[in-house]
Amino acid sequence: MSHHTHAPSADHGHHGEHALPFWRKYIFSVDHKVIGVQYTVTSLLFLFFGFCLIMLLRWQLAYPGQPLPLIGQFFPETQMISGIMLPEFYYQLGAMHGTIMIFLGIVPLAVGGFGNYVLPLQIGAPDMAFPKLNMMSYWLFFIGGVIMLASFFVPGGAAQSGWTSYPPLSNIAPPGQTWWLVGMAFLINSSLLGSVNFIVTIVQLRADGLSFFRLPFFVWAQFVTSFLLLLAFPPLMAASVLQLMDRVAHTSFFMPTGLVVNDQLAQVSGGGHPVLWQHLFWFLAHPEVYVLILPAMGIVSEIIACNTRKPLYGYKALVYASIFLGFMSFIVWAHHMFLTDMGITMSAFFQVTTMIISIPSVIILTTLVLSLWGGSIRFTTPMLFALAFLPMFGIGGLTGLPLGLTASDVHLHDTYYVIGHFHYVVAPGTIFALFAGVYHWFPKVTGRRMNETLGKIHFFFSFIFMNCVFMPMFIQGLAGVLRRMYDPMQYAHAQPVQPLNEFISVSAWLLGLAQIPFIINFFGSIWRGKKVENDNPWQATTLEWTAPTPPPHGNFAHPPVVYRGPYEYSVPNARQDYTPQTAKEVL
Amino acid sequence: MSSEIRYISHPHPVTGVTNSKLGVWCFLASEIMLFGGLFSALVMLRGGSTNWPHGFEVLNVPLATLNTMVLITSSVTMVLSWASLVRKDLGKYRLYMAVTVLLGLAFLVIKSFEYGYKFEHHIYPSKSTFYAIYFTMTGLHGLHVIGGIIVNAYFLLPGSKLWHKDPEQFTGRIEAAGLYWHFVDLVWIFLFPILYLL
Amino acid sequence: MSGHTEAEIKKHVRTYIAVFAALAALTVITVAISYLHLSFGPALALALAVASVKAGLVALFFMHLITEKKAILWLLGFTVFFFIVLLTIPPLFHH
Amino acid sequence: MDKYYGWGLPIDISTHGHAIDRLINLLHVFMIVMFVGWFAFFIIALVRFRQRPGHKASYETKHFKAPTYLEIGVAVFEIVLLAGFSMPVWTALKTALPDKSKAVQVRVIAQQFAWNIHYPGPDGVFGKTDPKLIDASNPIGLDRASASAADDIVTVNQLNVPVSAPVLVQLSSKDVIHSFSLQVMRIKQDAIPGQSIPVWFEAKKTGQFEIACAQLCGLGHYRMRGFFNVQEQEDFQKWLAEQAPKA
Repeated sequence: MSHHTHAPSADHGHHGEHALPFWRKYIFSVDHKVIGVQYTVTSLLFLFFGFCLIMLLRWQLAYPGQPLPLIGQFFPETQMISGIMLPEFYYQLGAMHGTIMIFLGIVPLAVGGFGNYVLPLQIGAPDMAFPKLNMMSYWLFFIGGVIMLASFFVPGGAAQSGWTSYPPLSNIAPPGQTWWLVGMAFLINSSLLGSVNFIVTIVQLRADGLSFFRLPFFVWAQFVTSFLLLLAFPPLMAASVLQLMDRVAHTSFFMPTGLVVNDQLAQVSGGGHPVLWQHLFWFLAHPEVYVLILPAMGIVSEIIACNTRKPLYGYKALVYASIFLGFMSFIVWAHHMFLTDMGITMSAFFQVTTMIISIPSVIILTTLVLSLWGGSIRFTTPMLFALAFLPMFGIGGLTGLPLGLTASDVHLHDTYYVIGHFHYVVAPGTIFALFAGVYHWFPKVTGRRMNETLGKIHFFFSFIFMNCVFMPMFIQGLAGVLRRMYDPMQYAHAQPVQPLNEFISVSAWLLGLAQIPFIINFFGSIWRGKKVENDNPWQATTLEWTAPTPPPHGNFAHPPVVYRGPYEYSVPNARQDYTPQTAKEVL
Repeated sequence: MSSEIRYISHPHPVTGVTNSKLGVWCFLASEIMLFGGLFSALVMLRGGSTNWPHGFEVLNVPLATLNTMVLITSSVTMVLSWASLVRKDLGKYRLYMAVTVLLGLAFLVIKSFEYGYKFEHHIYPSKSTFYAIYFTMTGLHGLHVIGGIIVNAYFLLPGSKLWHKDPEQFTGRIEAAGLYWHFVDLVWIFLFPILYLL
Repeated sequence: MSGHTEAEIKKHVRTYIAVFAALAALTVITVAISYLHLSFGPALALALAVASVKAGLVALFFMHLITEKKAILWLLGFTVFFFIVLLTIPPLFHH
Repeated sequence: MDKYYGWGLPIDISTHGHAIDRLINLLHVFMIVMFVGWFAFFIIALVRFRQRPGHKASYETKHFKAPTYLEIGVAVFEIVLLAGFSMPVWTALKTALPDKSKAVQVRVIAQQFAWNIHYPGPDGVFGKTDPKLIDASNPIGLDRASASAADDIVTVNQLNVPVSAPVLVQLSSKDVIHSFSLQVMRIKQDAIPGQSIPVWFEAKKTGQFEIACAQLCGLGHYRMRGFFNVQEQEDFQKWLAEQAPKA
């Protein structure tokens, strides 16, 4: 069948990759590994940029109205006046921090980066099913990112109506909001191409013998994630089109009749519904939470199995729980909207689904922690990050409970409690898992290990400061401190807990400093890291470790054949404590 | 050998489909949700409105009926062009595909008359929520038609070279393009009564 | 699609022509119904019923869903479920 | 005002708030118990199964029954929370609206960045409003010429209510989405343009508190602060009389 396969990558295989000019090989590459690295590097830069935005914002919360020392003078007068931040800039920082971290940082890193690089290797495929679409996916993401960044420089600045962009406020916001919508359209189409590619690759291109229940859990997590991206993103695309129409063609999809802005009757036809946006937005944005967390769980499972040297506890339970989680994530979205005056039946329905979705999360977390029992745990840097993910995600999940029940949500809605809750899920949760993944797969990508000492310094300081940043937010939230306040001192109820803001801000800046060892380690190790002694430095079982290091174009010298499940560690009577999936006999 | 992507021409032995077929169905699933979002908006806006006009009173039903006929005819010529390839008849394929592309263009021409007529009377999307959803949904559908015409025109002319190298893969591509084109037809089948006839 | 024999294809083509005729007839019917100016409820029910039949014909025959593989039917099953959720819950939301 | 706020939940002066606070407290006890138990297991596992000479991982997994019971326990507990704690308060807030004739009626119309408070006056009937009449001096577009509007009272950022009497607020917004938040009353409700949403509460303690906007509504969101004054019945009546429009 080989002689009439005409995939572009197949042609490359024949002519050898050296024939390709530089720009085809590293810039407009169709190789999933190059694209994966492009995604990883771009999204790490975006993560850092998004973090810088919030470090700026935290100055205003800690020291409201005081000029920002040293760097404040470099900002234009539209953003800061002699170093004092303007509300315009504050709200841009807030909205763009959320947008960039989620859509340009974590998702592209977790799915675009790790998914692209690791997934085809783990299923023994030479590439993704549609390499050209894969390249397009990256470049759409890149353009979307550039548009988002450029929006800071348009008159009125970037989007400033929150990352949720609720109309009518976003409808009447400055032009940056239009840029935000156009940028989102690129990002949505990028993720659409990516998810189609992932699904087809997983279904069609698994190596011989690699049945669904022999897939590493990471692949399962990516599979479920791809379905979420495929089916949940389009309604946001629809919503973005409607909001673009409202902003550009002056329609009234989200503008009700009789709107009066600044004592002026709005010159629109009216008849729209502001809450419509929230439905379409949260129809995406709740599954999006699981897009952020599932790949993280996948990475953590791989690393835990490898570093406990034993099979995962309840692999099938993990798989079924993640499928169920994905399914349920589509029908919980309105728990973000309890205060928009929904009927009793609706609120009961969404509270019930929200409680139900906590069960598979509990199962996954329990399964992962029980996997430690009976192991022989190696405390490598990736393992430390993976282990830290568990309690951090646990806190994030538990604190979701009071927000999922309407009665307690009344008090906690739109307070710092919410911010603490979802940051525990995605910051010390998902981002720790992503760091774990970087440390874990770095040797496969570069052929060199990252430095363990720097890695451990990075871990311990990040762990401490992450908690110093987010734990006090629960106290603020219980005290009723509301989010998105330019001046935290306005309200009497916020003043007693204001010292916490200073504590959080200082911790956030220290957390920023704690990333320096990582940056040094990451770039330093590319050139100076200790070379790996063989293709499988962690003695792992899954297929990516049987490929050459770094994997060449086409990945495997011979198509791998799989004989066993993904986590055959410490098989009784084996000579070595791991049995690769490709091993016909137990070694 | 090892660096080749499998199941591009031949279906996977277990799933029974080729990569492109599964891929295009995934894409269509996503499209269903895209139009689902818009239909949901339509239902919600219409439900909350007290002065929603009857489509047949403000829109041109005969023109839209003609357009419906054009689109379903193009759907049948599309499927016939694929059937011609299965019968290894490239000439017939070209004929049916050319008709499909022309019918697609005819749809756009008729649509532009409809839009032009509205613009002449200063009816823009901003006039009312009804016109807003009418222009948005038919406009987005029109963009899908344009996309389909580009794909079909590509397979009619330069893309058909693949036939001589790998007829099976080419037939698969035409089937995939056809699935998309039928989907565009299918969206119109719902848009037409909901916007024009109710 | 290598499994198609000449006779099968001929039969298919006949089916396609028949489906086309049905689609055209249904289009005329749905337009004719709209001229009856029924009240909104029955008009909506009839229009959606006719549209669903037409869509079903296109999907089953032109898009070959009638003989399609399980993988694709599963995918569509999930999609249609979420489509219905998306279509029904927001409008029901406010009482 | 400072005496009401500190670390921890703000003071609760509402008749329904204790149920909300009880749920919040219960949830936090549950969360801490769950987390501490789980974390202890986690630490024990890490220490006991650390890699060391002479220790080997076991391929056979020990099967735990506890997680299943735990998961069932959590599910049951969640049902109890939902049916026993959350829904009763929520249903009361949403459906047990006080009788209009017995309650103090007030309209709250949010705008960028102020709370317009509209009392019906002695006749108990709100005058007509029309968005076309809105200007700087008439923020809610009250048609003073209409029949029942003459005695209507309109204040900005000043909501006064009597203690121990049900208050029925009709909440709406002129421009964007705001959120009407009375922390001490355990009340928070989005104000959505185009909708009028009923909110009710009953205060059981007098004092000076604040109204906060909880939904980002623009650049001045942070300063959209109002005053919420719970008074004795006679003080409230006196205040109303002072506010009455001078004919």
